[in-house]
Amino acid sequence: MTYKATKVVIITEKVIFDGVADIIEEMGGTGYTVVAAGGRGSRGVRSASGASIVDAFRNIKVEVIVSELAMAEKIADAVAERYFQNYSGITYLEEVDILRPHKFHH
Amino acid sequence: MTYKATKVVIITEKVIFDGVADIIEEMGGTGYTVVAAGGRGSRGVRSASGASIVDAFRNIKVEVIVSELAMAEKIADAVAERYFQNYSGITYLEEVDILRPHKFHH
Amino acid sequence: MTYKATKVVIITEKVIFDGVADIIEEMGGTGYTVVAAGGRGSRGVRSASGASIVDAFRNIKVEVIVSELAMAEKIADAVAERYFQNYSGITYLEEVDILRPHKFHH
Amino acid sequence: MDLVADFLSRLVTQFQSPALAFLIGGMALAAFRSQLEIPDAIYKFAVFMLLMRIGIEGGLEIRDASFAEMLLPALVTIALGCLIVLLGRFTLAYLPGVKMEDAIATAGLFGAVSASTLAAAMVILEEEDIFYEAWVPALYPFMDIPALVLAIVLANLHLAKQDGASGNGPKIWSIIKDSLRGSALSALILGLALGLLTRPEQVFEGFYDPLFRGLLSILMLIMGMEAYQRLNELRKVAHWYAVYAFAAPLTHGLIAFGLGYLLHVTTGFSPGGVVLLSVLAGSSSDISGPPTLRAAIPTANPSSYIGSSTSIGTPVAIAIGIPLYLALAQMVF
Amino acid sequence: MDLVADFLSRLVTQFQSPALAFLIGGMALAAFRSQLEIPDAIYKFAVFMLLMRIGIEGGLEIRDASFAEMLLPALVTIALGCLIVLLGRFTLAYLPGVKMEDAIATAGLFGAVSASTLAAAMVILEEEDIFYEAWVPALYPFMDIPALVLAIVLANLHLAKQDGASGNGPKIWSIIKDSLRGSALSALILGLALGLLTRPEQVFEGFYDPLFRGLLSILMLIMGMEAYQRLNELRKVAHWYAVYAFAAPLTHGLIAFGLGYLLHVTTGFSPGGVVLLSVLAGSSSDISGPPTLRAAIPTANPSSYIGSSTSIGTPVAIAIGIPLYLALAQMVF
Amino acid sequence: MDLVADFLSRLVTQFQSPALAFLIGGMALAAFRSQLEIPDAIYKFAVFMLLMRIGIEGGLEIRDASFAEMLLPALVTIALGCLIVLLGRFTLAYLPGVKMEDAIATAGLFGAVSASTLAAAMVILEEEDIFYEAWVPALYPFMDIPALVLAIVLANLHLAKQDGASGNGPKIWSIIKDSLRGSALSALILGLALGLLTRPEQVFEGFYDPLFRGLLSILMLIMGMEAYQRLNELRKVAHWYAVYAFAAPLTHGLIAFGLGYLLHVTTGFSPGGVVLLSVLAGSSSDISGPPTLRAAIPTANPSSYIGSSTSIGTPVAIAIGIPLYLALAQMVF
Ligand SMILES: Nc1ncnc2c1ncn2[C@@H]1O[C@H](COP(=O)(O)O)[C@@H](O)[C@H]1O
Ligand SMILES: Nc1ncnc2c1ncn2[C@@H]1O[C@H](COP(=O)(O)O)[C@@H](O)[C@H]1O
Ligand SMILES: Nc1ncnc2c1ncn2[C@@H]1O[C@H](COP(=O)(O)O)[C@@H](O)[C@H]1O
Ligand code: NA
Ligand code: NA
Ligand code: NA
Repeated sequence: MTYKATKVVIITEKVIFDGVADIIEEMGGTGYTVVAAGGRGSRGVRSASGASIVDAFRNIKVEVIVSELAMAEKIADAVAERYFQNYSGITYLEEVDILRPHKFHH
Repeated sequence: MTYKATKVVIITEKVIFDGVADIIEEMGGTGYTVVAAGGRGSRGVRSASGASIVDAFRNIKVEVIVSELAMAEKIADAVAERYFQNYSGITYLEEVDILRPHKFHH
Repeated sequence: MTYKATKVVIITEKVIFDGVADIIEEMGGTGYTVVAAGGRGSRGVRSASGASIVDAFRNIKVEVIVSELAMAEKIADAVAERYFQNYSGITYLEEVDILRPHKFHH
Repeated sequence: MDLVADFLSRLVTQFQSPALAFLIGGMALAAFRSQLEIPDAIYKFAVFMLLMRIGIEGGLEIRDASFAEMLLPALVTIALGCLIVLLGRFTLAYLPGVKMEDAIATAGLFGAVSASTLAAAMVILEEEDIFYEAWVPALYPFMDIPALVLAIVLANLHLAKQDGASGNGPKIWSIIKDSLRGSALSALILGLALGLLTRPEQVFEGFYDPLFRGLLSILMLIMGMEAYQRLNELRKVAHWYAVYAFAAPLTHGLIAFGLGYLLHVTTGFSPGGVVLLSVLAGSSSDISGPPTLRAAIPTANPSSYIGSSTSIGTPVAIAIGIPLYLALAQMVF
Repeated sequence: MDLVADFLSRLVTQFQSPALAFLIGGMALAAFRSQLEIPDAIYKFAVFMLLMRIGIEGGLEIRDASFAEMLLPALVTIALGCLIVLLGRFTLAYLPGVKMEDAIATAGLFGAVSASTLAAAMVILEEEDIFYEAWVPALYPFMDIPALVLAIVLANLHLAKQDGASGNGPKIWSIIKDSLRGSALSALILGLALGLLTRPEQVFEGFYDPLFRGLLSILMLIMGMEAYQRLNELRKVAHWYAVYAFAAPLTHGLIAFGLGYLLHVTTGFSPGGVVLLSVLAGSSSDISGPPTLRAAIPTANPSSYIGSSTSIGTPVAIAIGIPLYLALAQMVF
Repeated sequence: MDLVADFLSRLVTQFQSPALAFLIGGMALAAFRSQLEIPDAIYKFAVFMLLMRIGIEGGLEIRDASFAEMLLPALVTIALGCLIVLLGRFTLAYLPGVKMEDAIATAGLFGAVSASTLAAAMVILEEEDIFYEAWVPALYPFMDIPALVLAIVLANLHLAKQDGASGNGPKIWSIIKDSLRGSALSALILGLALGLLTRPEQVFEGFYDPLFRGLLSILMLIMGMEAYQRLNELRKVAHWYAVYAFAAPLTHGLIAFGLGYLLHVTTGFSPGGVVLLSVLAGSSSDISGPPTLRAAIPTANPSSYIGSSTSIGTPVAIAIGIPLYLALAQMVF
């Protein structure tokens, strides 16, 4: 038996990670997972390896699973609004099936 | 031409990786992909960088693509049942479209 | 308000990353995200950590968000065709919801 | 009261010694929420280098030592590892709010050994020109393995009894193998074997030995940062863990001092050796102990044992334990 | 024309000096698109070691120095940090195609200090046997923090005015705290504290000091690779950045030289100290400056300030600045 | 039978020499499934340091050597690289179960050079006080590049013929550029350039040289672990690879010894130089060879060439090859 939930994915600069985590918490997310990433977008290449003098500019990919679509959209919107004018980043949603819905409620 | 398949995602402590890989194999998964991750959940923050004396407690994110939903659920259930009472972790499923279905059969 | 888009996922050997990035660009992708990965598939285990003399053989996971399914399929097919006879790798598609569609057009 | 005065004056000097100073420096950085990060690769490499240095020197020395001379100390070391676990099993475990498995795992960790605490003591002994048999640090696994094995066995016995199941019991040999395979013991034993069987003198003197102190200072810094950061894990568990974590290192060290003293009287075990034996007993494992326990006693809460050991146990073992045993040695020898 | 001749001959020798040679080697590798990669962990560790080395030696020295002796140089250093930012604010910012915030951030970065440039100068002074007060490198934060703080304050004032909002202004104390928490200043201050309060002589002489030159050579290599790779970021912004990035290090260095000369005349500040003060002023931050500015002036375009500093500022500060101040010192002292 | 006795006695001593001891230690750890891990950053850094050390010393030496003196040995080295590939192409490729591309790629890897094998031989020669021209190790690229280029060209010719297509042939210059851009040759050439054109003596003597032996010991450990772990890749391919991997290093080394002996007689090439030339020929590439081949001969199965080289080729080249050439040198010179 599985339940529908939504995964919010945020790919952005490492330097604003704390702010993103705060937004997730404020909006009611129960947790998140983060991995180191590199990438290319409208604002140039960001490598994921090798010594870089400005490591803090590398990307992270944050994933948050929430049980309600509305909360997912709120998180994605809040991050985009607060940061994406000045920092590079993208955000999108995916539908997922969870097994233990209580883990994603407060 | 694409075919529907299911991706099982397991985010859990690095220390039980071998056990998770065994379950995947037993249940018939043809392969998996694993990335290093950090995160926050009901059991506290796990950082993904910097020297940590207990590196083995960091997270991994394992993804398994299987062609049948039933096998996906079996893998997710088996991992949750064997480990998630004592180890922190979550698991969820996603629908994906694959191009070469034979890769995910035995 | 969200819009449907497609995520192409390519998991393959690090050594062909540049070629994969070229294909993405040629086919019209506006960006990509890449993370380091390990895994097991039909061609054996690839570890994601520890000193390995042949680091270049480790995996990467590349994700590309495109607004049109057709382009997604073209990217996946092109990578598979050019590389997957000789290099190990898999590719699949996922449906995602994006918030700012203009980011994924040229 | 000479002992107290001597201990206090040592304590003051000790706070200026690099080992402790870096430990405190690390705590201060973490308390101030500094973003300084020692990369994980450097941490792992430093641990490897320390254990290789201890192992190679031990191996070189054992070559010349008579095994007979080492036999009794080794037996005492094994006994100490077991005794510490049993002590914890029959004290900590009965305190209010403490779960049996958590107590056993914690005692196992305090029975096991910390390579960096040991290295810090070695450096201090060398600074003070106090002789010790160079094979003493190589007694490490003789305390580490029995303590971890006994803790895991006891925890499993307890769980089996609780479940009412007879169980097939934990496989002792497989626990020992897992311990030996851990990165810490592997490096130590590799070093021992190289020292014992090959001629690594040049690479030892030109590389492993000269980098020892420096890498130790970096490890101490990391231990300090970890100690502070894990303090709040300790807040999540019963207060008794803090009490145990403070008292246990000193108690264990003093017991070991007593036994070491007997060895001294009977076999001529050196005073420096007695101090190191006390340090082995007083230290608690920080590298390979935690993952071994996490895998083998999954129901035990890691916050309890890692919090106790890293946040309080190790700082106490270094900052109070080492000067205490030195002062004692000064007095009794 | 003695100065010119001396400077040119120094310039030639300098190109053979390891610091500059590795810098140029790094640029050549990047230009040739070499796949050589120095792992990030090694880079971070090398930076940590450099700053610890500078800090510990500074701390050991301050212990013996009179604070009075350091007071005036410290004040001059603070003044220099602020002056550099104001200079940039009132020149660069008014050039065509330059946005005010970008200009202020760039000036902030050039006011701040580069540990590797400083270390390169220290090595060269030691090679040439030129004395300097060992606490001079420890003036680092006295220039770094004021420059960054002032730049952030000015940028916020500008933005507040632009928005028409009164704003509640940037919190100066929190900017200072963030600076101090950054990995570079944390390591420097940790080293200072250890040198000042403890006895780290042995670990300093056996580890931090002997590895200094070697790790510096590796940092220089990395700086060279980065300088080349970031050149094309500079192409994305107004040409004036390139002009500023070339002229600013030398202008700042010469102003500092003048002030240092006054200190020499009035307080007996050593010629070597004057050179290092010029190097501090002429260098631009490469480690902790950029992320601090990125977080605190989010609207500023990082390509402008990182491109200017890394691609042109640092190479000029090392390759032209250092021999220039040395030649000057030779002439006037 | 002096040779045999000498070789055997050397073999025994060799097993106690640090280089081989660490190699075997690594194998033992992997066989015992130890969890010891040397971080990738340390591995990359150690390789970089080794190649810089070889390069800088080579460069410093070439400065004083006459190019004329080096010309003939360099030509012989190039010839050896090509000869080894051709040998493999016309023996291994015709064995049952062996695919042509796999054979060519394997021969290419055995023609190319292993920095760690070379470094191990250098350390042993220094230990035995055997002189060699310091530019000999810098012959590395003269064997490495021709071997890889020739292998890639031959493989492409073969594939083009198979496809019936005329093809436009592989671009030799682009293969050479890719080789030079690889991390190994980049570091070596950077070192050479620095040694040749600048004054890196101090940083060489204070950093690159003293860390050489120690880092080599760590590389040997890693090579040992890899050798064992990749043995099962070798099980997936034809048995003939194992035969080739065992016989090829010694055959290549002995051919090189012969040619080196001729150089000795005609140009006075030193006996130590002859030994190193044999080691260059006998070694097989472990760092930059594999990815170069993987990219340039995609249809070749990496299990065949990496398995052969890492699991058998390198251990044989170090454990049997080096003492064999030393014993030979003892006999004939
Ligand atoms: N089309 C895309 N597909 C996947 N990832 C993307 C895409 N566009 C941007 N990204 C990621 O988002 C980061 C920031 O993008 P940008 O703000 O466009 O520079 C990039 O560095 C990539 O990691
Ligand atoms: N809501 C969530 N969204 C994404 N990842 C999560 C979430 N909750 C938990 N996780 C991940 O799962 C790990 C274990 O969670 P837990 O067992 O709740 O401590 C965390 O460290 C996160 O990496
Ligand atoms: N069923 C699967 N699920 C997830 N990842 C897979 C799967 N099969 C293969 N992979 C990934 O794709 C890589 C190459 O697969 P292969 O070409 O089958 O060796 C593996 O190393 C894995 O990272
Ligand atoms: Na103990
Ligand atoms: Na400056
Ligand atoms: Na060769």
